[in-house]
Amino acid sequence: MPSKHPLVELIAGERGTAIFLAVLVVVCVIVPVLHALPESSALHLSTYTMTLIGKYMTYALLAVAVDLIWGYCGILSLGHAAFFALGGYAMGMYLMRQIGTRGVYGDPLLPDFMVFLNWKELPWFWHGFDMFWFAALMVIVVPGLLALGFGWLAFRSRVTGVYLSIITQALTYALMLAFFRNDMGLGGNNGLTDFKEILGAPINAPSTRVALFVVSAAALAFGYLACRYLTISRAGRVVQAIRDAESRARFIGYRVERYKLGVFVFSAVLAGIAGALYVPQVGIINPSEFQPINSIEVVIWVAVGGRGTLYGAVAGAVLVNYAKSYFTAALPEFWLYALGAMFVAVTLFLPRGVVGLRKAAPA
Amino acid sequence: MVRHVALWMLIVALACQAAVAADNDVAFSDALAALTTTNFKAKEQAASALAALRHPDTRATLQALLDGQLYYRRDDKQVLIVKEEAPADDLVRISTNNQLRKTLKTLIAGFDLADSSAQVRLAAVNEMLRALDAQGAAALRAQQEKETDSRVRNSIRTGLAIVDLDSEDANTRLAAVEVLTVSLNPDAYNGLNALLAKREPDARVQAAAIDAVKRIESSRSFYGAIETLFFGLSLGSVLVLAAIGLAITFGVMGVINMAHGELIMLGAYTTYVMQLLMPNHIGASVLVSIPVAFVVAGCVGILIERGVVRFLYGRPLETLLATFGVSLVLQQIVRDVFTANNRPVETPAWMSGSLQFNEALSITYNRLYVVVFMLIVFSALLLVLKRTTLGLKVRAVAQNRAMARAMGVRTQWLDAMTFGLGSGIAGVAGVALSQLTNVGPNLGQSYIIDSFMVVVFGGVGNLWGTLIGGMSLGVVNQLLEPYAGAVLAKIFVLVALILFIQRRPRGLFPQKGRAAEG
Amino acid sequence: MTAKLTLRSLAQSFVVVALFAFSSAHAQDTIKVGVLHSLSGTMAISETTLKDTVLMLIEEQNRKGGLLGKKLQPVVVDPASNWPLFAEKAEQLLVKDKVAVVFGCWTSVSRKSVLPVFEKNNGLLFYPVQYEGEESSKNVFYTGAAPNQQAIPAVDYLMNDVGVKRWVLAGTDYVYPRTTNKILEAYLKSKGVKSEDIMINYTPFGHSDWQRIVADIKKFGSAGKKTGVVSTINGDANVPFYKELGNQKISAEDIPVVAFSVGEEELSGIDTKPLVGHLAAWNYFMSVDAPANKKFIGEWRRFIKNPKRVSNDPMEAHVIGFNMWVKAVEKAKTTDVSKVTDAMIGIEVPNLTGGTAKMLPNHHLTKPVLIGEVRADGQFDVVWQTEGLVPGDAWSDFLPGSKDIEADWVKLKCGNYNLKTQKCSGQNYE
Amino acid sequence: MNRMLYLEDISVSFDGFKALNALTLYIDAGELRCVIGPNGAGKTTMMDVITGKTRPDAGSAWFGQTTDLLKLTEPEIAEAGIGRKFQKPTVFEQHTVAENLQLAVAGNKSLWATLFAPLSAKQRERIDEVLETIRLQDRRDIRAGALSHGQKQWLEIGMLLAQEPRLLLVDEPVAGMTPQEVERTAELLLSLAGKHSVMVVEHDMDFVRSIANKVTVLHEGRVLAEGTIDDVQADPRVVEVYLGQ
Repeated sequence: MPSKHPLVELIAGERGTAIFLAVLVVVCVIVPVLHALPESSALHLSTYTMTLIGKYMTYALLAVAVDLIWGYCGILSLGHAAFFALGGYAMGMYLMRQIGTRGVYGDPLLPDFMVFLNWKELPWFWHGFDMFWFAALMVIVVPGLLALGFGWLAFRSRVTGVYLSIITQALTYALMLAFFRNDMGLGGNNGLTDFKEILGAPINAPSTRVALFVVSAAALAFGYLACRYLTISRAGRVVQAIRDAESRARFIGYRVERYKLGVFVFSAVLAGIAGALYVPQVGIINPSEFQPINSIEVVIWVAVGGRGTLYGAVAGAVLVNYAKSYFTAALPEFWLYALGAMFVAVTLFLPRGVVGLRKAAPA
Repeated sequence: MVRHVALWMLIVALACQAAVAADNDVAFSDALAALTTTNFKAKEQAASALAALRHPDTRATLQALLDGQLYYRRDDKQVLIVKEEAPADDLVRISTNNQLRKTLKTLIAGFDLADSSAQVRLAAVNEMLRALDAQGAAALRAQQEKETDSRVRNSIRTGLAIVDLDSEDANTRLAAVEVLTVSLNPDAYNGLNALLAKREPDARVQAAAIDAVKRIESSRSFYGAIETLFFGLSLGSVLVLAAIGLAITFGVMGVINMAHGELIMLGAYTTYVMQLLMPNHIGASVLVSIPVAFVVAGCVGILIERGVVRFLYGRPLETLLATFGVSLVLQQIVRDVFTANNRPVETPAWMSGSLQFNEALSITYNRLYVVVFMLIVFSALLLVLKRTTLGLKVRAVAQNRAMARAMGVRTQWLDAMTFGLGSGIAGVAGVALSQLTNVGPNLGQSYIIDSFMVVVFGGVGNLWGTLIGGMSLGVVNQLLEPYAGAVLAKIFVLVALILFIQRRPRGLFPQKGRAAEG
Repeated sequence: MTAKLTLRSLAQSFVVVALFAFSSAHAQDTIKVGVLHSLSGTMAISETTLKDTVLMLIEEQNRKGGLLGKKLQPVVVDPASNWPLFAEKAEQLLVKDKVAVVFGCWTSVSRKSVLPVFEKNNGLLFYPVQYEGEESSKNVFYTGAAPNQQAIPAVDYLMNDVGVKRWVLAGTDYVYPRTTNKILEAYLKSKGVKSEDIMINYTPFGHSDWQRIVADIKKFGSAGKKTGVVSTINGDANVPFYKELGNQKISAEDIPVVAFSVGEEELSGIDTKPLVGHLAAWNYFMSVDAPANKKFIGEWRRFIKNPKRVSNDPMEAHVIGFNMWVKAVEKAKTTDVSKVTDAMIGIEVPNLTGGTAKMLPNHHLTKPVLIGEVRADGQFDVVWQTEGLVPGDAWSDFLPGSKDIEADWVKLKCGNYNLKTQKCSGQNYE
Repeated sequence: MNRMLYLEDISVSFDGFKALNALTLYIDAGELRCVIGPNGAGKTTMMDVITGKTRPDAGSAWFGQTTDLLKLTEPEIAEAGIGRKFQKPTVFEQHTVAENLQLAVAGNKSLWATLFAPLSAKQRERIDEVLETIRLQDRRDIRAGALSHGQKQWLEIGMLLAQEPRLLLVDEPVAGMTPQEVERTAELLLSLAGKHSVMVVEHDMDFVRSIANKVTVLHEGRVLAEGTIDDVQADPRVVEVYLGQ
């Protein structure tokens, strides 16, 4: 292995990764092309479908983030949707500010929901979000900081296992309650919606959608490779060592807390980016994204796909979401049974997920 | 039809009596006819007119109107009292609205003042005090003279004192103020404030009134504090009830059962089903539900343990996911069987209403019972764990699995039993919750996070911790609520909890020995 | 029996799937009607009923020979109470299935979420639920009540007929109660109510511990003035709220509670004894004694195969909306959205309470406003109703932000025309 | 004389039970010390105290003249130069033998370093060396989980070596080993002494005899006797204790 050039190792060192990257590249090329075809053409791909795929990509990125923290570091976070949503809100606030005078009340500064709750001026935390670079920065900083603060407290006092899972869940639950409050100044239950422009381009225009799609794909690729690099680096081995025998790793001289914190924060940031790309494509961000069940669903994507293998996470995200949108259309009553069964079946019979089916599974 | 008590006939009969009575009857029948209007104001006047006539049948008529048993025939506007459920089509019910019902009650109370039973008289007086007008006051003064029962006399006294506050004569006012000094009746308080507002000329009255207001306020705030405390305790008991089952499955066995909330939900639905089975004994049905719910939830719990959990011992995170899946399935099953709508669970008479200590402090029965119920469940559980062999074994296994097995404890069977016990308790909690909140498919979800918080806060594997943890959370929440509002209070509590757990990962009362750590 | 229910709903969904397949072949001789209501998730409770209502209306219309000689064909999707999914499914209906019209949404947030989609693809949406107003889109017809068709008349009733002097505005913390209460607060003040006589309180969704708040209301109400509660409390939170009211001995005679979100459907899930005498304000009550209503209830119960099933206000809104759309299409002789929307204005159809609903230039309806008192059997006694019909007002006259805004799709061709600046802001459809 | 480890009046108690009772013990530089004693004598607890896993209720623990162990966390202690081998072999089963050693090998163990800096040539050499000494060269790329019990023991000792600690704490190194392996281990430990200080906890008396020049007997959390194996075995109290159990 060390013989190979690190870059080669990074991209082609593993069959799954190679396949995933190949598929991603192909999709990233084919989809816009098909979309460019005239409506009449049989092969034409509607903006709707493309946006759908784009959405799945953001989910996939979120799944990768969760897999990194759970599959490799053994920390089961039941609050990752919170970071996703925070990233989304940061982006949403930018898009809100871009509406400018085109809001229904034509107020140059205040978003509509503030006007009809007759707020007089913009809350302090809304300042700066009219600039894209600032918003983009916040997409990374806000989830990152939260993860840093939370993780620092948690890991330092060695809160582990289910305790950690439960308080991460409490965290996202608390955030949900907070964001539901209209007094938060973030649109309450309605959240942020009715966006018009992103970077001057009309948000619903097909060209913009193509751009968003490509960016999502790029982000997914970047995030994936970053995680992949981390996992095959020495740090990655340390992290997995921590997962398998935490105290041993300590006695060898590793500052376990810092490793955990580092990975946790990075994973949170990835989730935030995913959220930021998700919002302009679906056109709304609201507190229900914080629901504990969302976070748990992400975990099940990873479990279904196969934890501890990044491409498994991607596969899981796409698979489960496709199944979901199929079932909710065909027989809604059936969906929860399917989802529930998935949880049980995967944990009992498929501990290594669907990708685990293929490879010869060493214990 | 024949079985209807037709007032009209009555009235005709009465008409053959003395002439004096006769024109009274005529007036009465006119007033009756006036009731058949659709205008509620007009009806009120008609009712008052009826009452003024003091006709022997007035009370019955007013009562019937109040109970919605007064009808009139479409064709001839003949007014009848109809006691049966679904009367014939040609009958139109004389509808009432809130104001009319209120007036009726006051009018009827006017009659009841003369009643032989002191209980009825007291009720009547209090009814009249709700809206006391000049003639009502007069009636009460008259009653006060001949009233024998002390309680009745007292409440008349208070009522009249409130009226007397507006009297011309300073001495009367002073007397009134003195009477009211000890009263917690809100009207008394308002009256006194009003008195002070329109700057009382007489210095003595002024002083007395100020003093009275002070005293009332102090005692009010005192009872207010008690009230808040009780609110906290009752909320706490709900939390404890919801969490105590977890204290067993999670605390003792170290199993994360995300379906715990759904087991509570099953308990609540059991109550609903029991009420369907015995619709005429709502009170009893609730009591019966307790053991039934225990068995139902317990069995489901055992199924979960045998079917899923037992394959995952030592893998808490997987258990968490699997049981979460189970919870989804349980919810959907309930949706399919009972539909997604909430189910109406009736509250038995003995559980509704409130226990009135005085006019400033009353405690609602259902909350009171929940507190008591929680204590019973808790001590019962404690007994089981401390006194029975099952409990002994459970604790043994919790302390040291391998050793216990070596000592010949059938851990397999024991795990199932323990899990069943925890689940059963959850079911019992469900019965209690069905009396407080919605019985619907989402019932469980709304409690699961709180429950875990309580257990972790209290200290895993420690029942007392759960009790104290839940109670203190409840009280803190209620103390915060007036200032922060319901939502913020909850958020504060959650954040505080998160921080606390990070300070003391083992909770309030850390468990000794092998702890349920993932 | 409940088991049957599921089987049927399963069957229905199969039918829907079948129809999907079917449609592709016979697309040309059918008119597709989109149904965008949550069939799963938290909102399923309320929205499934509306889905069934639309399916029933379509069935009847087809029995009458369809529309423009074509059969109507429902396209049902499930946005699963998930707001982003609403937007996605809406786009699916408009872009992929190319439906002529969509009946759907319940919550404001779902409507807000789909709004851009409808405006971008020039779709047509009928929104059947009472809402906070402050909106008038070219592509949406609001068949539910605007605040001035529910909240304000209710307050008038309490003020004039009941003599309420002190007001509690209690609501769940989301946009509808917030806006409604803002409007009511302004309205009450304009009527000379002092701010110390108004108590405003917000609680989260599904709030269950009401002891403190109810106790506060009781205290607030014991100040010697007649007190009334205007409740915009949503769905699940209502049961524990009314239970607590009952237990703390707050009777409707002392402190009446008038609710805007509690209808027959909701009451069917509540033990109504503690509620008796409390009020609700709607534009329709199942108990209204009108031939049209009798007929509708009969058909509804036959369709849903449940002789006890109740009807409610949003259902009536869909009935009105559907009939209006049918009329408009017949008038325009096409289902082309722009033509139909033009034809819609001024269309009149009978409502179920014996009156007539007229579509106004601001895409809102004229409605009667009824106040009902809850009966022990879960139905309402109508105790008051407006003389004549109240025209829906998209932009409240009591909010500073929207005082000067006017919606008129005939003269102004704008949903939010600012009379001061003479500008039509927002809603740009390029 | 230069001492390596100072334990003075260390007391630890769990729920009332005194695991260590004013234990005082010194280790010299380059010494190989065996610690014996019946179960519950406090051997493992002592190691926990030294490595920072358990904080004593009283007493002081110094490593060299300057480092106060009670102020440091496990990783810091490890960095300071104390390595530990557990009673039950704990290697990273999912990793290969080589990776296990790479994890252990001395060097900068901060997140940044491991993330971006590759192993230095020196470290690679060191790893090969260790593989040599523990005779697992041919196994370098198989998963540690697949090793035999004895091999795991060695791998763990190997990791200890790779760490290049000044003081090695070795808990029951030969438990479950074949005689040859035992012999081999004895050689290994002996070869270590001198360069490093070594503290071995062991039950197997023969093994102790084969390596130790100085033995400490723990009993009920305190030092019962100290000296050469023969003195100790002659000591009546020790006999009493061992016969007693």
